[in-house]
Amino acid sequence: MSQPAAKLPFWVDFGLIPLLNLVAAFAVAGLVVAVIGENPLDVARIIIYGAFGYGEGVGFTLFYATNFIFTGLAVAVAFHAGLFNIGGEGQAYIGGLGVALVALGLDPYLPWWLLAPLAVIGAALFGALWAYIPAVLQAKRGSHIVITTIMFNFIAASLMAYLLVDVLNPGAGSMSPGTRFFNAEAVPPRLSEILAPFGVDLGGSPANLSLIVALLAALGLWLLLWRTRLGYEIRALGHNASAAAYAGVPIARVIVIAMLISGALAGMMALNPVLGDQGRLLLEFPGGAGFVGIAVALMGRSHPLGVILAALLFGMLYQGGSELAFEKPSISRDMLILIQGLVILFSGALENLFRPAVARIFAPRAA
Amino acid sequence: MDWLTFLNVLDSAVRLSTPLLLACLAGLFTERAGVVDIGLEGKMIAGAFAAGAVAVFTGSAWIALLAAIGASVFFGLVHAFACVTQRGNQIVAGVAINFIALGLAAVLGQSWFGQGGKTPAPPNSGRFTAIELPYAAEAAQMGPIGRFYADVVSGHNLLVYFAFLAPFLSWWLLSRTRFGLRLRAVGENPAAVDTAGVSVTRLRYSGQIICGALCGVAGAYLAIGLNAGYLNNMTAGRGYIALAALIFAKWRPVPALFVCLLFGFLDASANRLQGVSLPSVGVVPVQFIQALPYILTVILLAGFIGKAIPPKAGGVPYVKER
Amino acid sequence: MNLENGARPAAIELIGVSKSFGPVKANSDIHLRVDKGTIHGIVGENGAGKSTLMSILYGFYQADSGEIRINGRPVEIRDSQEAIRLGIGMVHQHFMLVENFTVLENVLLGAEGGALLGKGKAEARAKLAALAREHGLEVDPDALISDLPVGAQQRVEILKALTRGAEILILDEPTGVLTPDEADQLFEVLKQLRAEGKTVLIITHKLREIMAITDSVSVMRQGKMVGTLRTAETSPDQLAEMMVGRRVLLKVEKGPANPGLPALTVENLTLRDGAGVERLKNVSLTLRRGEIVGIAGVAGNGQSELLEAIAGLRKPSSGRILLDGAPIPHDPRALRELRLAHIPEDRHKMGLVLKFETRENSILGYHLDHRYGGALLNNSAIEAECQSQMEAYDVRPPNSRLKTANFSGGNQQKIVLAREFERGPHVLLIGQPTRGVDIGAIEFIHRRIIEMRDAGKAILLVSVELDEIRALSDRVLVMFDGRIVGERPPETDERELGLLMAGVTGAGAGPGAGTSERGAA
Amino acid sequence: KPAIVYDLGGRNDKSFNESAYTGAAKFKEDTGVEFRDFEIQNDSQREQALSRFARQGFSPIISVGFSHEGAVSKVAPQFPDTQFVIVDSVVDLPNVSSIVFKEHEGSYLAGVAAVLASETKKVGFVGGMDIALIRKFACGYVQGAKATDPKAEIFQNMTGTTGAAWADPVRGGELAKSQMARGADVVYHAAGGTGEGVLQAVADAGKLGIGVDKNQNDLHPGHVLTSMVKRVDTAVYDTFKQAQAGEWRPGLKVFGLAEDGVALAMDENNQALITEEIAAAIAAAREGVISGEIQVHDYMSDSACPVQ
Ligand SMILES: Nc1ncnc2c1ncn2[C@@H]1O[C@H](COP(=O)(O)OP(=O)(O)OP(=O)(O)O)[C@@H](O)[C@H]1O
Ligand SMILES: Nc1ncnc2c1ncn2[C@@H]1O[C@H](COP(=O)(O)OP(=O)(O)OP(=O)(O)O)[C@@H](O)[C@H]1O
Ligand SMILES: [Mg+2]
Ligand SMILES: [Mg+2]
Repeated sequence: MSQPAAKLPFWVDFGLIPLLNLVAAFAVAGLVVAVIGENPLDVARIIIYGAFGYGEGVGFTLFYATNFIFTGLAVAVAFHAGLFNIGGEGQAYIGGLGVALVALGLDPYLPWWLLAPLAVIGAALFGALWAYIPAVLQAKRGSHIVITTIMFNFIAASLMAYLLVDVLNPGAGSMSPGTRFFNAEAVPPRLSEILAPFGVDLGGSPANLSLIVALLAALGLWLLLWRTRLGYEIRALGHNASAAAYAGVPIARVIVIAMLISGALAGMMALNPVLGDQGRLLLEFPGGAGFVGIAVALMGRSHPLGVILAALLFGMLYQGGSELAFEKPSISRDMLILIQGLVILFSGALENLFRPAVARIFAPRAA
Repeated sequence: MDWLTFLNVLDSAVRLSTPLLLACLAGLFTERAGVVDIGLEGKMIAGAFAAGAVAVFTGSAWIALLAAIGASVFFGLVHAFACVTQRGNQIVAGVAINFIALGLAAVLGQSWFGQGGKTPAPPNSGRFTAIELPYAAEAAQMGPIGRFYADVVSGHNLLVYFAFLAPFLSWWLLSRTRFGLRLRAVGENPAAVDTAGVSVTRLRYSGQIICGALCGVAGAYLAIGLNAGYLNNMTAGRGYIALAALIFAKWRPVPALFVCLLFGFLDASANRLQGVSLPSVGVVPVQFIQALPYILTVILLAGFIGKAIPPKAGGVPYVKER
Repeated sequence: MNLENGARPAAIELIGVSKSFGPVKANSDIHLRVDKGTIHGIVGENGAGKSTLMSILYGFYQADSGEIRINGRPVEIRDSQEAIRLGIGMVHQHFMLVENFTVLENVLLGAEGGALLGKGKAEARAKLAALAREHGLEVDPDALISDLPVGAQQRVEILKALTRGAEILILDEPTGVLTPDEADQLFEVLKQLRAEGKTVLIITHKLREIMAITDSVSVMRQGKMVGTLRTAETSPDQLAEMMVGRRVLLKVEKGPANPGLPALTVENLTLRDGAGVERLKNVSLTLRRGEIVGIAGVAGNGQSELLEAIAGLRKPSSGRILLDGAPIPHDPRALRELRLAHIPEDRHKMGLVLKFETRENSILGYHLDHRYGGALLNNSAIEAECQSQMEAYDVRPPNSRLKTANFSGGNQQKIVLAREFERGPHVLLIGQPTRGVDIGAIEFIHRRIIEMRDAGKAILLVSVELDEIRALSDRVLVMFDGRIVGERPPETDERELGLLMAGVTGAGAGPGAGTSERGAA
Repeated sequence: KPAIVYDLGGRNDKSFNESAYTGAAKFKEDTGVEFRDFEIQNDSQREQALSRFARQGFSPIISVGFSHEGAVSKVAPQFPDTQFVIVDSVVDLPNVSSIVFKEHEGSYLAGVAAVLASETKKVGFVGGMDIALIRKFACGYVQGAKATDPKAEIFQNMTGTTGAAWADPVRGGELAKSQMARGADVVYHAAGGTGEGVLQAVADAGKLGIGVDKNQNDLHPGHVLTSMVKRVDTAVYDTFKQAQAGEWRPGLKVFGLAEDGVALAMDENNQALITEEIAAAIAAAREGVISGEIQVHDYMSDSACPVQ
């Protein structure tokens, strides 16, 4: 944003500096690790091995990344329209309801390859629906979308708790707040099953076809934003609302449409855990992915490709972190939260920490 | 609701709105200075954990309060360094602080106390306990107003009284002092402040320091005022609600008091309404009652307050040379 | 530098000052000497580095190298506080005011006189009253800045400097937003300050003003100091040539108009803003093909609202707007299809999305046109469009992928003009076509506007530059307080127009509008 | 090589997870045998953790919490030689043993004790998240209270609808205060960490609280009437022991009052509070339940509670 104009070589800008930021984040995390008496290098090795070192780890990394691609894209598209959608969590949660209703209603009749597309629609529709009211309130009444979406997160939690405990619960004898399992035939195969014939071993990882949907969504969003008139209008609105009005962009409508897309993307996140992994709808399944989406979108500069990369990074942290908790009983799972925070801080907010120094080394050569 | 019930709900509302109010004012100081703060939650957590931990070590509520303020201010300084010195994205910095504080509290707590991030209960001297105001007992016998004094006004801990004084102090600070004038100006037009020969950086750091201090008090209130000890994630999203309250109050201190009281009141009423059977509806699902404050907030927002205009320079790092 | 001078130390002396913003050399090796008790002008094209130089003097930027002497003493101006201490005050090109503060608070900011405001406030109030008495700089200390007209905001800036005891006053393009009358008042104040022994540095694009008020003048071009001259010994033509590096035509060449059928008719238009304030009061006008109707007026008297109402951006509360006899739709998009083009007054706020690539801006408002693609945008068509626009309007650099924010003001304005003019509109609404644009570009833009008229277009022109209005228009309407208070031929005496603009209506010139404190300075 | 997989609440949840950990720790202390454990962070890790422990040769593997039901049913068949144990739910497989508790029976006793200790005959219940399991606690408690004094008034509150409801002592405290303001002088909680706020508020007000899951009598001695302990620790300990001795058997194991799987905690901290009358009533009720004379309705059996 506010760079000294000195141009750096591409690989420095997009390779070296991000790497330095990550290293710094891990260095601070390493300090904490050392304080509680573990070897930081060991920890780093475990995380990286856990995330990429073997098939199942990779599968889990991809599985988590799928969640974050969806929620990251959701936040990103709203950003492009100048809106801060902090409600991805609630939209994803309600999106899960869409998936579940489709699956519960149709799983006796349809095979997975017919059901899955309907579930995608269900997820998108319900997610969009949950974004609709805040969007309209923002567009028509100027109610601050940050607050309304926060409120809608809480409302979603209550609504879903009610539905899962009292309405959709299979009833007597079932302890866990959730729906029944979907028919096995209605659940799409996992990537591990699909790739096994090709000699790729993803172990028992839950990565599934939602990943493909996520990547398609990223591509679609890129096309939408930079190749369509709607995308043009969304970006114009986000950069300069009065210029957009001048250009005849129907502001209220574009706000609502952008939020609907955002909500739909967030809602589609539900496909991954609900249909792809658990095969049923569980209480609180989004598990904070909506909030991680904010970080992912910001780190990915709201660009679909950036979002995918940032989502992979967070997927890696999630999976590597669980490996860590597994291998090192003395390091609790909370360590992972700390590391995530440090990564967000150093690669996000402190992204320019090393730039001046690096620029001093590389700028002369570039000039 | 009869009068006594109402007083009870109000009493509860006062307690519930206290952390909101402190966090809301915290946000006010930094946002009026032009630094958006979504990291209130994290700073409160830092404060709560520090208070809980130090109360156990020292057994002194006051030292614990200082520690809480210190820890929160530390995160405020990190935030300021990222957003002011490094001109980083303010929202990212806030999100990062929320994660870091939560993770660090748990990791350190586990390492120090071995209870999964929780701090053990401090001795009573390590807590701020309720104080009875003079003549509360007598007043209770003297009709509805007396009851109000005895039930609602009296019987809170010191931090509550501080919190309810704070909006007025803040108002005075912002509108009547040199510092306040400059702080407000820097959130609206930092270039104007800069050309007046006043350091934008120093002002924005000050905003974050005050923010940290107030979050620290809020955290201490949670950990050693209301509760006895820190518990993982015990802020339970209050930092976000405080942010909502801040927008609701249009970034002004005295309205912030009323908004936070309103939120507290809605919350307290929700607690009270659980399981109450309504005519012709029957028992309302608990979940609905719990969602009620949020639903009402949305309705109020849609119907009454209209557009809230944030400080103009908020969210944008100040860059003199492009 | 060729001014021989007595032994008196100069009020300001700059020796070899340089400053770069990244790769941009905004100032390189600048030498400047300004004598105490004089008014010194600085002229130069957009981006010549004038503002940068003054900001260095004011401590807002740090020079990369060079020396500054104030009253003969070498000084180091690390920040504005230091500059203020040295008796330097500055009125910036973009006002440095806090909009939702009162005048008093703005004056107080940075000079509060104590940790509490009470005492300082009283003192500042007294100072303001005294300054108002001495210099006629009247302004209500309790008014909100955002409620003040720009002229008054500028007074606040000057008052800020004077209350801090400035001995050297720097004004960066102070008259861009003033009526001639207000400008004259300002010049009176400046002369008075000179008489008190203060030194004034003034940046302006208006050579007439340089000639009228300065004692000496320096010319800058592309970051360098081209020369310093005694005003008495130079001429506007010479200065213009020094600025641009070639001969420029200062007068607009224009033949007589051939007005045709009415293209645009406004009938009894009234408009209330969001707060319910009437911004337009019963405005009526007719615009014919092949003529330029200029609307003169001090900023904030309803011209912007009028343009925006016609452009479909604001909904009138009553009255009609007819385009070729048919009521207009309230939709900018539909209006564009009806061949109504609109150059907004503020290119940054409305005319451009600064963060867009320029080719994206070249279709802003026309992005739904089928030429630029159907479901997907056709980038090569957009690219071609942008290239042809950039070529036709000599936009520099002609790089369609560059973010528009990275172009200079004049080039940005050309980008807007090219977009709107090149699509062959029938009716043109033009707001402030040359605001903040340098002489070379002004010449170019004015020629284009005349060409459009001669091609039979109907043009409604709003400008706060009275010179511009008089030079381009075939008829002049004057707006004051939301009304049209008179129509005059363009040759009308400047004084008379100025009075009308201030709401002083002469004999039978439209509905009786009295003086009001808003417009009268 | 025993292992434990906890539920989302984590090892130190002040509740059944922690209790499981306590049992395992005691086993380690007694036998010197190391165990491994894992705190999951999301639903997807259940299977991952189970199959991972199984692959590395751990057995028995105890999954704590009903949410593991799906994962256990999926993973157990893949490792027929590994012994799996699920707590709080039933999985009918040849290599799985299921341990369930009759929380309603223990809560029934808590209800009896609460009403007897109450001077106002008004008692409170604060639950964590509003889910069936917690309603099971509440329902048993209400039955006990009503059976002791049909005119007793019971205030029930749930803390929330998200996971935060297990760790919000502030709201827990407020709920307790609101119940006390309505006259309650004994408050029973089944709310994990939130419950600490309940017990704190009750103690601050000089009233009585009832702890849950593990013995919480020592938190505020003199202000915790008793605790409805759920012996997950014993169950874990016994399981490990049996496995060590080669006596582990699959199948359903129900821990009720009869098995001492649930009980009211009595120790020196609440000695003074439990009068002879109360102790006798508790004992009688316990006998009644064990003998079948008293039928305590299980909320889970039909998702309904006969009394309110
Ligand atoms: N809820 C409320 N409703 C109406 N008026 C209120 C409310 N709260 C406060 N006020 C009054 O409004 C005035 C302004 O409030 P406040 O002190 O918060 O803002 P301020 O400091 O004047 O604002 P700013 O900093 O923007 O100048 C005060 O005089 C206060 O008493
Ligand atoms: N803060 C800044 N960061 C980077 N470049 C700048 C900055 N300010 C000015 N520049 C560049 O420095 C050059 C000189 O700018 P400056 O504003 O001094 O020109 P000017 O003569 O005042 O022009 P104008 O007549 O448009 O006001 C321009 O190329 C401009 O783009
Ligand atoms: Mg005010
Ligand atoms: Mg300039």
